[in-house]
Amino acid sequence: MTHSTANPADRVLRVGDHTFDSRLFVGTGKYPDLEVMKTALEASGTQCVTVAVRRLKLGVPEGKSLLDYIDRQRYVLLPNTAGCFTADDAVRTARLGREAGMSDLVKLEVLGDKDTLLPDPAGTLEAAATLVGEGFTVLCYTSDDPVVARRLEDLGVAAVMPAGAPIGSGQGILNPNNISIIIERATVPIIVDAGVGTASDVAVAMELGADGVLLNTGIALATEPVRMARAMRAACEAGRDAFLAGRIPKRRYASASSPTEGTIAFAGE
Amino acid sequence: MTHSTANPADRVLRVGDHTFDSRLFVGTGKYPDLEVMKTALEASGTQCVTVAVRRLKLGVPEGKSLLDYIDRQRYVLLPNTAGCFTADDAVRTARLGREAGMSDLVKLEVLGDKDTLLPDPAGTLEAAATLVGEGFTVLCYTSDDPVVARRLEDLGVAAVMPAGAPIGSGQGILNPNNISIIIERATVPIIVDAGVGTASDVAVAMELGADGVLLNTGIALATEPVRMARAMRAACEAGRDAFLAGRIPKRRYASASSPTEGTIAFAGE
Amino acid sequence: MTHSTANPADRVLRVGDHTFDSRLFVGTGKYPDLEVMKTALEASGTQCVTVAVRRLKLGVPEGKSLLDYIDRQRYVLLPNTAGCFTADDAVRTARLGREAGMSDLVKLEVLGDKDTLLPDPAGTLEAAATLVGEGFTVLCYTSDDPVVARRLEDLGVAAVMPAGAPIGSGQGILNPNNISIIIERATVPIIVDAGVGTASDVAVAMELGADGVLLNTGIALATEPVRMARAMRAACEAGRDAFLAGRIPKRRYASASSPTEGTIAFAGE
Amino acid sequence: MTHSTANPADRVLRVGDHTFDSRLFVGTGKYPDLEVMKTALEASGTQCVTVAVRRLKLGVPEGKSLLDYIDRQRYVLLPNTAGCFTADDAVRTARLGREAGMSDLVKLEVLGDKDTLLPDPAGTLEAAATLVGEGFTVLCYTSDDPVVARRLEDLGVAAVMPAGAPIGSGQGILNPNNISIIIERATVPIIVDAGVGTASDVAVAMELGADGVLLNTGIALATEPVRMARAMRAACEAGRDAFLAGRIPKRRYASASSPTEGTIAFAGE
Amino acid sequence: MTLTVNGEATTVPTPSNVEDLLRRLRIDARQVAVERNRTLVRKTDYAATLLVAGDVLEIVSFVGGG
Amino acid sequence: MTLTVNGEATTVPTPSNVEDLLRRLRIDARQVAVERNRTLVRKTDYAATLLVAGDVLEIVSFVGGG
Amino acid sequence: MTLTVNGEATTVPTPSNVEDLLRRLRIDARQVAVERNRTLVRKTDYAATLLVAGDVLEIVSFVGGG
Amino acid sequence: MTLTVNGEATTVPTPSNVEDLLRRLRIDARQVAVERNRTLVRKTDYAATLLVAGDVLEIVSFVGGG
Repeated sequence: MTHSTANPADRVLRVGDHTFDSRLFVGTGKYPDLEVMKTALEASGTQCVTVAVRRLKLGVPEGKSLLDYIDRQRYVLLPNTAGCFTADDAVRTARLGREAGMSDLVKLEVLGDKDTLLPDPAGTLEAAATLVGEGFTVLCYTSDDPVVARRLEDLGVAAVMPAGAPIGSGQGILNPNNISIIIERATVPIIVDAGVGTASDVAVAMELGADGVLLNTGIALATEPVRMARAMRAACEAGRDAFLAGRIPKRRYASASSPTEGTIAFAGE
Repeated sequence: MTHSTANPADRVLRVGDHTFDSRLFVGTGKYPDLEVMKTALEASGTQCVTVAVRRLKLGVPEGKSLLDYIDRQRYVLLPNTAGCFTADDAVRTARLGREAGMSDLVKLEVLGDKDTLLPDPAGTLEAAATLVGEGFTVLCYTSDDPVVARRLEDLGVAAVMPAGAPIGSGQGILNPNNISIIIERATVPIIVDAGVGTASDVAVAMELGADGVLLNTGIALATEPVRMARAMRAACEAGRDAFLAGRIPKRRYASASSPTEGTIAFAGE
Repeated sequence: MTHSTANPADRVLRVGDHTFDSRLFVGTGKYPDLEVMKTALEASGTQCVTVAVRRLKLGVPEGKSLLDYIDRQRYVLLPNTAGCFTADDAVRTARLGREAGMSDLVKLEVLGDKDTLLPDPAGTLEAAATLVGEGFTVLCYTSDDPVVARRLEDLGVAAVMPAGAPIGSGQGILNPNNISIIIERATVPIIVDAGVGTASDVAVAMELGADGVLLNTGIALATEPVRMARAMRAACEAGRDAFLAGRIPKRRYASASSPTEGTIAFAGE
Repeated sequence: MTHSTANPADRVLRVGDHTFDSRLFVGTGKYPDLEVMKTALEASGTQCVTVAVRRLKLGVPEGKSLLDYIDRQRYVLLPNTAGCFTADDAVRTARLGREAGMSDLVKLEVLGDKDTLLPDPAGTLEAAATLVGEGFTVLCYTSDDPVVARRLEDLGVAAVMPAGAPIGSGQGILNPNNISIIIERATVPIIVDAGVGTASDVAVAMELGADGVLLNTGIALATEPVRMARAMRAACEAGRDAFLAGRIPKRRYASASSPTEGTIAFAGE
Repeated sequence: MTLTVNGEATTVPTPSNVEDLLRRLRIDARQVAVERNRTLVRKTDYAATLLVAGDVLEIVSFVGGG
Repeated sequence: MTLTVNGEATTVPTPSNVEDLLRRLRIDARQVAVERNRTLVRKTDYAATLLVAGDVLEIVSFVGGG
Repeated sequence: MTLTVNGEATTVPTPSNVEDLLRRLRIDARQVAVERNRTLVRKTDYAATLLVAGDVLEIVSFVGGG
Repeated sequence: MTLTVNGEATTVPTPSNVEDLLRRLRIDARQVAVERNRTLVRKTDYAATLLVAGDVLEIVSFVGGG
């Protein structure tokens, strides 16, 4: 049995013109080395990997570079604007990323400050408007604020990516109420981005009805990144399936799983 | 890639003389029909299924019975003592189950009352002592009380099965602190039993370090039991892998996943 | 012993030019009737009450109005801009409120949509800048986003009022991590506004270090509003005292409160 | 306004033949010194204090002792059996406590092990039966297991005291579902004992409907014990009042507290 | 002349100022605030503020709110 | 003679053993277990276990449970 | 004769009763309780309770606890 | 002439275009992107884009990020 036949009824995820069978988006930062990253990406089953845009180091003889470890037949590149704190910087970085990657996808981040790395709403909205206007397929990192999420959808982003918790914090989904409000009102895919610490965090996000999850540190800095990548893949499939399967309601008291009738005659009966 | 090669480093789970590759234990009650149950059990990947012991209905022409839907080459039978409220009733039921199933395994339940279906500690300890003495391999349902768990281990049970929440309640792991204290001090496998509502509950239990999870209602009463069975399987593997992989610590503030140096010159620089 | 002498070491709360002994801010909407409101306000101990600005009903003989039930020697009026969805509407409403109440205080709300009543960050920032420029003492309702909170402080608001949960939802503090990040970085008072359902929610907010709590529905729609008002008052004092008193750290295992030595000789010793 | 008139409708708490206006029970261990303890007990408003029974140190000239700091006109003594790990040891200790204190009250603890200090159910039940038979008014420490709670009630204890979390752990109420099931089915007062770390924990316990809370370490080891004692008192009153006042239900979305009609004409209207 | 007051067409004599309008509507000026054509009218300017046909007036007071 | 089988009065010829009872009730012995007067009867003892008037028999099999 | 008092060997004259023992140890009887060989001695029985060589006594009082 | 490339002063012959610059710096043009004075230079425009003294160039590539 393979997983593709195990999930016969699920539809592919569409983001702009791209379609994905895997709903996991994985970053390429912070791995012990690029070989581990390559194996972890494979284990994760992802079809889309984020990359950062940074100055080439001049005068340094070029060794192997990141892209030598990323099979572009297998993975779609998703350049990010990480490290940008203004709309203008993010737009410039996005343009460079598109030119370098020959891809229209961009993970837009306009950050508010260095302590929280949470997005700046005003800058994010401004940059999103510009990039949508320039034809980018914008996957937009944002807080878990349902109002900002809606504004971004109105601007035409291809996917809204609310933070579950601060980047790299590993705290999981801090405010499931907000995330599920965003999902319930969404007109584009919602991909939970940032904050995932372990597999159950991914499952929880998908069970809320998220269309996908993006993560990086949770895999890259785990003691065993490859095993954790496998865990994240399975958790993403588990959470998606559980969402589609329709879970039982919660009850405060018990409900027997074995028949309550037909027991043998008990002492005293 | 198959899941068995994807988990090369995990060891099998030993419970008494039995070994299991799958760490999911699945009940056979409450499915829409026995065909759905059969398919769901396959999808779950389980190798051990619980069954209840009940009076045969006399004078009713025998149609197909439960065991016609359970391939005993594939699944080990785990008769339970569900519905018993005294040690004596549970012991008698366990003996009948062993004789009917020709298996030394028993899931011991001595319940305290019908509202909570939570175990009666005194009755459970008494019945466990008797059954261990009679050579049963006792998998013992109990509350999440670490003291009772230890007493059961001292009596020689093969596995301790603390409740995450009341049977059938779907509330998940209500007290992770207690469950992890039980796990940290355990000398036998700890299998979280009861309370699982959805896939992430299974992942959470396994991430706490549980050796396995037993569930029934969460699959059987889901809108799509077969899909939920698949979800539970994946969640169990995800949680186990995440536990073994060593998750990142939680932080309150952010930690960048992309390099903080090497950005292009920003406005104002 | 009275409560005022019981808190000798606490400082008064300063918001703009105003000082308050009570850290509870209470709304005047939704009470069964104005007599109940009056008694509840007294029981709450508040010194500052919010009021809404609405069209006078023309042609209706004036009976007793809201202000007939509010002793302005005892309570500072805090007109709000509830119901406004643009910066311009909020600014106009704030100006009307100032003129009607002869108070420079305004609770600024610029809402994003009618389902969530969560604030619109862009509109809120715009209106805050305008009103600060016009000399208002702005207490600004906002989401729990630490970045927006900081932007508002930079604009010169007198207090930031992050939502614990959607207005009237009674869910308490959904994201304590965000609220405490806001508090840790604050340069003005942080007053948790919206979402409070019961007394412990107030205590939790104050224990996080909030400078105050604003609530309305939790009191007004309780079965017994006056008793709930008393509860909120006590919870506010309790949470504030607990914050100042320095709580014990959390431990996973136990630590005896009675001496572990000096017990009598036990059986077997 | 005093608190006694502020809570006109509340009834006194009856435990055996004793009645209490205050629902807080406070331990006397671990304070920086006995003067601080004395002041903290006063600030807490408690009318019942727990004490431990320990060997007198022989040959040491007697200085001031614990009882010199406890006004027995004001406080009822509640001797405990802390440190006992068998029913027999607890019974002997209880008898000594009664003789020393000339009080029929006993806080029964029969502990399971030194790491968790959680109660041993079998030993607790055995000792409770004996002490009830000897005429003690037994306030019985137990886990949060609803089945054991019911067994203790059946034996005739005067109050059941479930642990919110391990003694001294400061984790609060780890399993509110269990505590509220115990409360809903109770025929005697339920006093949450152990685990309280800060004021909101007390409020939460009372809001669940507990009849009282017993705590020690949360006050004694706070940075400022006297202030924390005041906080605990206020939180107990707050939680009790909130429970009686009937809180609003939780909603996922918002509900306006200001009128949604009657706003001024907005831009675009 | 006809004005819009709180969304409703209202006829008043010409000339009228804000003070006249309030008196005509039997409104106690102390507890209200008035806006004319989206601009606040200070209480001290009521008498001096002449109304013009087509003016849009908002007259507000405080009601319970949170 | 009359026995109680699974809570119901049941008449069987005298003498009868457990094997006879199961055959009479058309029960496939392989999938059941039998208890007589609260004591288990091993499958190997069915033929040797003579029933006595007033015996209380429980005949059980597996059903779905969790 | 030698007794064990609170775990320590203690020599007292023969005969001694519990009251004698407390006086000898300069213990105020009002705030303590006494157990002899795992059985409580009521305060009213102190004088009547003669000690025997080898007796194990526990003399306790209250200390801070939770 | 002197340019600023990735924040560092860099001297190149006059005239030079972007293609010349990359070749001189031994940079494989396929994996980079170039910005001149805060405006992107498309790969197809490298040869046609003449550099001017004082130009600020950014030459970037992809690195690991999340």
